[in-house]
Amino acid sequence: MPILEIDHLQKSYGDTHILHDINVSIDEGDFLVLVGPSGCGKSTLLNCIAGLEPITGGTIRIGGRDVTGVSPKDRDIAMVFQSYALYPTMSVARNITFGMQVRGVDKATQAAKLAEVARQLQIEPLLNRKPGQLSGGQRQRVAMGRALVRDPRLFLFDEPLSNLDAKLRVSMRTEIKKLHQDLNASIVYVTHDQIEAMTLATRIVVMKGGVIQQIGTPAEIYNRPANMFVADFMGSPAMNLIPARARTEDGATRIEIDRDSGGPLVITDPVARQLPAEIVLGVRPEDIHEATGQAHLPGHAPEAGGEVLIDVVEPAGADTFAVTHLGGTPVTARLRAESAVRPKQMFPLAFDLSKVSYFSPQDGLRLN
Amino acid sequence: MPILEIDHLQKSYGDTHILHDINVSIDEGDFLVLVGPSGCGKSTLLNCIAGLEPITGGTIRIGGRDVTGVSPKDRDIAMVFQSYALYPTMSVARNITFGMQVRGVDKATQAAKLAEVARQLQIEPLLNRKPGQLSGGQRQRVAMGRALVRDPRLFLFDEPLSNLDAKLRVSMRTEIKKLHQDLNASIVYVTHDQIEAMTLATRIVVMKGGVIQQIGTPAEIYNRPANMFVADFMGSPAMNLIPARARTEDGATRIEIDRDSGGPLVITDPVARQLPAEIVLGVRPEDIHEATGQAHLPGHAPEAGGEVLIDVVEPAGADTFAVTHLGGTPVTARLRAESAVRPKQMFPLAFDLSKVSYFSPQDGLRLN
Amino acid sequence: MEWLERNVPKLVLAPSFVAILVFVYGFIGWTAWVSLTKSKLMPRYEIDGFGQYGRLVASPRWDVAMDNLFIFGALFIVISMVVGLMLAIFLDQQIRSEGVLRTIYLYPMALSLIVTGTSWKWILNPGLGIQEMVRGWGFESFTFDWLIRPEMAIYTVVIAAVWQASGFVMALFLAGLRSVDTEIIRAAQVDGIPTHRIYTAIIIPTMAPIFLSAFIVLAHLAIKAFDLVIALTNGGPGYATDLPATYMYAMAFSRGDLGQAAASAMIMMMVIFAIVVPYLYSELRPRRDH
Amino acid sequence: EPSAEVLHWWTSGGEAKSVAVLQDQFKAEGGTWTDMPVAGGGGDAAMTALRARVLAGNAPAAVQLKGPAIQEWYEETGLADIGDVAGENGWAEVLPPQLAEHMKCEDQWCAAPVNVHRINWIWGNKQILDANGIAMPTSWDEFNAAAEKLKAAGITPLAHGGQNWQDATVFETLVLGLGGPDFYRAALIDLNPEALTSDTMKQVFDQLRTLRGYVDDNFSGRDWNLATAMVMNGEAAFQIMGDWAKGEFLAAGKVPGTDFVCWPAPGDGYLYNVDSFAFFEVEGEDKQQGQKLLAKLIMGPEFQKVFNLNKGSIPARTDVALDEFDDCAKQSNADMNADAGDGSLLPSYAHGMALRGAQAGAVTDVVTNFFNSDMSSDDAVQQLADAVAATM
Amino acid sequence: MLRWGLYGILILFALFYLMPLFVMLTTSLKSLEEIRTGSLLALPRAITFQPWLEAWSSACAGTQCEGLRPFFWNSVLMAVPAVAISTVIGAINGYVFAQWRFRGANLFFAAILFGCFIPFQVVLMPMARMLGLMGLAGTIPGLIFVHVIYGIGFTTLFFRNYYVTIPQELVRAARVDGAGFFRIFFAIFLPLSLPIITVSVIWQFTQIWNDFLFGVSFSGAGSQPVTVALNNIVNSTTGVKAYNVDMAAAIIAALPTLFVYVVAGKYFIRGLTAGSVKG
Ligand SMILES: Nc1ncnc2c1ncn2[C@@H]1O[C@H](COP(=O)(O)OP(=O)(O)OP(=O)(O)O)[C@@H](O)[C@H]1O
Ligand SMILES: Nc1ncnc2c1ncn2[C@@H]1O[C@H](COP(=O)(O)OP(=O)(O)OP(=O)(O)O)[C@@H](O)[C@H]1O
Ligand SMILES: [Mg+2]
Ligand SMILES: [Mg+2]
Repeated sequence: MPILEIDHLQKSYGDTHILHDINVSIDEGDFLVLVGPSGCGKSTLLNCIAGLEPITGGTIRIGGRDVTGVSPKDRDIAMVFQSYALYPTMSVARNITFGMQVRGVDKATQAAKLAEVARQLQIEPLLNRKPGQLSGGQRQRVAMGRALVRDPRLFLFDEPLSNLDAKLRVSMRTEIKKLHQDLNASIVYVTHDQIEAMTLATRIVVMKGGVIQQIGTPAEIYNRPANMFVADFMGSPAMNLIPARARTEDGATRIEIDRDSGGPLVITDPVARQLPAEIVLGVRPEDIHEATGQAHLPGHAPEAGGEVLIDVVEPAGADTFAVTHLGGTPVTARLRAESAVRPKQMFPLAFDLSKVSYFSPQDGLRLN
Repeated sequence: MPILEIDHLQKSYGDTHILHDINVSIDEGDFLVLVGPSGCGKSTLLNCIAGLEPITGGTIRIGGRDVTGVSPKDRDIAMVFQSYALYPTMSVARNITFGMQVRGVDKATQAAKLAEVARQLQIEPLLNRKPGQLSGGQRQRVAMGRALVRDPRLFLFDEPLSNLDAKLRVSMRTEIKKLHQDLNASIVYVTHDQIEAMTLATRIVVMKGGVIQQIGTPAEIYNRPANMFVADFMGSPAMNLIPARARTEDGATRIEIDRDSGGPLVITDPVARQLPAEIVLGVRPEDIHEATGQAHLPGHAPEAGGEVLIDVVEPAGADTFAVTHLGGTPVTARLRAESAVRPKQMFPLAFDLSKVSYFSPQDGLRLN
Repeated sequence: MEWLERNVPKLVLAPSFVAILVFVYGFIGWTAWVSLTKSKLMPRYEIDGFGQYGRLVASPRWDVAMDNLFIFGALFIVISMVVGLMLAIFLDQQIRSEGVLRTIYLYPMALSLIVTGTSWKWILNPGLGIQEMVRGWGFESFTFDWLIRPEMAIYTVVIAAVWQASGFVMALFLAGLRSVDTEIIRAAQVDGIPTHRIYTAIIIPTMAPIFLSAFIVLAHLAIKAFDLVIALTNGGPGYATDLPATYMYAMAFSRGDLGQAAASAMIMMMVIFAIVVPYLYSELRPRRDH
Repeated sequence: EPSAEVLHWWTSGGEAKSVAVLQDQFKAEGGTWTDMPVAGGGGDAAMTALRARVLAGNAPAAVQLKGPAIQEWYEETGLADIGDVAGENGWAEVLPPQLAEHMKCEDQWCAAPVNVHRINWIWGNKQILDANGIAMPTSWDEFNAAAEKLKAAGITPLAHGGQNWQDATVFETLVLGLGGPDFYRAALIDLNPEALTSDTMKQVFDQLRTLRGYVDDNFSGRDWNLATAMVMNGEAAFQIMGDWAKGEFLAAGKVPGTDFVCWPAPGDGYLYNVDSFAFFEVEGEDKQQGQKLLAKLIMGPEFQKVFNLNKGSIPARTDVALDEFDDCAKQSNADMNADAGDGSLLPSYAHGMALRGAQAGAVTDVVTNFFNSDMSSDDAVQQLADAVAATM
Repeated sequence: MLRWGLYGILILFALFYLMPLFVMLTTSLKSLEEIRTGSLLALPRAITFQPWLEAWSSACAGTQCEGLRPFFWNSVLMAVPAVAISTVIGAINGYVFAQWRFRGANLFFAAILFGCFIPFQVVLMPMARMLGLMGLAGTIPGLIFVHVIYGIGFTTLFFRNYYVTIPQELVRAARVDGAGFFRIFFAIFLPLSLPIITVSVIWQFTQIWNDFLFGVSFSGAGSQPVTVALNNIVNSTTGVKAYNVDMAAAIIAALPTLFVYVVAGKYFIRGLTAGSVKG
């Protein structure tokens, strides 16, 4: 049974329509990530689910029950906020138990739950501190603790990691993932960081301007983006979107890309596709390799590419990024750290055509 | 000739010593990145270079000239700040020309420079807006523009990207890199994001608590960290630092690592090394592979590893991270996206021993 | 030139520094000096010891003034805070005509009691004001005659003072309420905390710095309360509503007893010092701005 | 060209008109008059301003000052000598010697008197007194008896305003009325501790307590003119107040003898309050000229007449014809001349004629506290003696 | 239901706050006769504006019977420059304390703040002497001087607390750009200061306009501010009191401050939120 069903949800502030016809449904144990650029309505949607904002149209069902008009505390949810929203004057322990206390849970149960959650999150030594004396990561844990003691049917997270520094973000991400696996909890999670979305989600909802762009598993979203917005948004560095010309010839598809020097780059997709003349070729940086003149891995399509002029080289530890200029835009390739690529020099690159996407330049929709 | 030389620099606020005996020197065209955790004194060092903070001891030379006591405006520097520090009541154009106006540059030159920089940074349409009407990325460009019009000998950047979201950060990073290559400018750049440091720098200074930990090229720092702090700090996910026991046997080094199940994992480094009995083994996630029973790449050391229990699996687009538990700490491996690794199952992992670091658990210094 | 550039901030502050040194601390010093003399109508400068303080301590009127300061101060501060906080919380509930009400609550701060004193005197006067009016409605036994009862008169001063200052306190608290992170309130709502508990357990405790600011402003008004007493009771009945400020003024200007006035001023200043210095300390204690 | 800046607190209609007369005369003589009125607190605010002006070295030429304060200021800062004017105009001959003493600082003339107020008056509502068959009392016992009678008839016997100077006015009237002139002098001029703690003083406080019983509940903070209005409107029968109260009656069109009666308070003696202008030392010929001109005009018979007609008091000069004055004024004048001879013409302490400010204040504190609490008379005399001792 | 109660309480308090103003207003519109005979709290039976005219232009304060008008202008001449000067000084001081800290700055700031709390009665006499020495006694510039001196504390506090919320990087950027102390202040900080200038101006204007003590002590003939004139009209000790004129005069004297509060009250709270309150 789906734990959360959202049907034709609408939300406006006065005349401003923030959310348009949202339909989402998730099953028990799912980890749904809402992702999208700032201001696209992610928080608003989450707040609607929590009951913190009244909805303008449609229905929300949690565990099969229509919760329209039900107050947040009766929706059997718990929520973790971006700023953690810890009660600043209460100790960590009270922050966690305060809700129980108000609900009249008896002392012994409170203490037991607190102890359990504190152990789980490894915050035992912090219980007597005030939030002001905690680091960002510790605050984050306490906020999670406050949510965990509720044992809710549904967890809601609103960008819980965005206030942490890069390092901490990675390790907290792992912890949340672990928690999800351990508790088998149902989670709706908001972020604008697509890496977070990819690593955490079992299902991803990509939003833009209050409209859902694509719903799917991380792999679906990453490998088969529904449109150019999703393609560009998911993945870092972003998918290269290269304007190109296509024509079908000899049962294969020929793709022509403008190049700064030495005439257009022509590559051949062995599959005959129904493509318009003008297309946008989407290819992820890791699907552009140093050309070796042979198939990169057995069973894959043959290499297709050529020599290009490298603008910038950015070594980044495990990888090296090389930026060139094709079809009028910068194109990034993710190469091995050992690669001999140098800036301002020609270098042979090849596209893994089994993984490219084709988009229509008019409406941005996927063509293959 | 070095463009910037810092000799025995000291800086205290009253009795608090912030910087201890800093010695750095960079050549014209270098891109020096100061990296380190929050509060380690990076901004303070940068401010000392800029002349915004008086120094307590030592000397700073810019372009060979001792600048002690010289006011910031006469040091021939330009600076970009973390919060961009745009003048909120002035238009973008005035923000950029304000400094020239103060220095009494004539109107025509001002206009010419403004136009040039605006074109370079693609901010022509924004020139009449106020900073409040700009997005983060646009502000960042304006701040850069303000620095560029100065044509200084030395650019100083204080975490110029830390206020941007992940996506924008990546693309701005590339732009800065490109700018550096195009202008052949000398840059001192502060960040606490090690990826930024790795991708941008020609030289990196890793600081901690006001003391320099290591100076070197990105590759040196990444591959041969001088101590555990540097090892842990640089790279994301961080280098795994696994407590282990070492002994030399048969002209090779045997490393024993505790494992949760099935007794210790024993691996063999074919080189006989002078190691103490207790060591910390440092290995980067990308140097842990799925074991195939054969050397991973020709010319590399043989694989060494075994079966381990996987705790968490995080697919992340191009890669999949698998987390296990060894020597009492979580250990992350960076596997291919196609990997068949599953949580809660045993999985064979192997270390690339040609790339590991050994550290002393006492003082954290590198042993090999 | 370099030197000038580096020291501009200090030079800019110098006039203020000199002014404060002379016109505040110099004058406090002068007062301290005069309090040790037998100055009468005009200041004299021959030191005479602590006689003035002895007289002050022995004076029953000063006793009354100090007692009144503590009664008045405590009640005024507590009631103003309670009323101000209550109004701020009520106004924070998306009230329709908030702007108008806020202005009404705030305007007394704009008026001095020189202006409104007479009006208050009438309102509180049993023969003219509220008592008379309520009796006029038929409640013959209604009594509200605090103004003329020596043991109650100080409370009428409290009423007028609360009238004047509570709106300002309301403004402070309203500003504070508005700056509380809305996510905290939402978190509490999800946590199932009822609205009144959200206020009592979460929001109000986070406003501690505002309580401190309000306390200081009110304490400062209480200690300086002068117009208020002069306009409302002129210290009466008898000297039942004397405060240190009015005592000091009477001594200095109607009695021609400057030494005595200076001594009382020094005591007042010590009370202020005891209240303000901890505040200044907490305000200026080094802390990390983020 | 003579000029003078005049600091005073005569701002109400009648007073202001009176001062305006002086101003007109001054201008007619070619002088420039700068008016500096500061009302409030019975002159407290004006004294505050005066002190500030003196400290600033910028004293006004003429200041409304009276009683020992003149000599106090003289001791502190010195005052201008206007002996020339006094000599030329023969002040010594036309002023009662006792009043003249107040105008002198170490034998030199330094102030000019404007008027004489009598303090110890009782004012009564004629209709009420007649209706209840009460004659003006000649002793305090009679007064008490009359008051009881009025009280029984549902009339407030005594109209009073609870301000400390009004309390003090009643008090000093009682001291004189019950103790007689010698006692008054011992107690409130010489501040003799024995007199202050004597049984007579206790009697005074007892009577004060009795009077307190004749006052309505609502008296606190009431202005004196509102109390006068109570008598006028028949809400109360008596008021003990100086003769400025007459101005209120007259302004309301009441006629002495038919609508209201003025009666010296029971007992012997005459308490006076003399308003005067003191002259501070000023720089500049024009200002000194102005001072002299002002002094001359203030003591001029014409001004003395007009001013006092307006204000309800009597001229300080004895040679002003009183034809245009009312009966109360005439009686006041007669009594003054009579009492001047036998030593029962006495300065009012309540109005700052008898004591220095600090001492007068100390006495008033005790009196007003007594009046507004239920302190016993024994405690009161003790406190009185202590308070006075503290200011010595 | 609950909401009605809420509104009920709020309105009740509004009535409490309005009561004195109501009494003043109704009284000022009544004839003396009606005041004497009717209830104080009753509405006027026949409205008359005579008292207002009288208070403005013909009520007597001393021998001068020109109403409040001349004194009103004295107050304007005093309050406007005093508010302006003390705000400017406060702004510069606050700018230094917030952005150009130096050793001992905090101590000095504390010393200035403590000056806010000194009772003004204490300073009357020595101040009089100082004004005399400076030749400012009894003049409007003298009054301006006094108000500026004792206003510095509060204005400095306001501006300092506001400017500390502005990142120091702004000053640094401008210094690298070559701008000096004053240039940075005028080109960058001043244009940002509107909210706090509003707070400072409202506060100072109210304090200075309503001040009586300094006005009565340090003014001379011809420089007395409106509060002193009001006091002269209202506080005469003898004669018949024209309560309606008193009340009209009181309201007239209070109009500028009332006006400022009603018009700028919104910005006052906003400015308080912006800076002078720490949350
Ligand atoms: N109370 C409100 N009244 C009117 N518009 C609002 C209100 N709250 C939010 N909005 C608007 O709704 C849109 C969506 O806001 P929301 O906070 O949901 O975005 P978001 O996706 O969470 O962005 P972010 O990543 O920045 O948190 C924004 O354009 C915002 O301006
Ligand atoms: N004015 C000051 N007085 C005293 N200590 C200061 C002052 N400014 C900074 N510090 C201290 O100096 C240390 C270094 O500060 P700095 O700002 O240089 O750190 P940072 O490395 O730039 O950190 P971040 O990454 O957070 O910007 C910190 O511990 C800080 O508390
Ligand atoms: Mg959001
Ligand atoms: Mg920094």
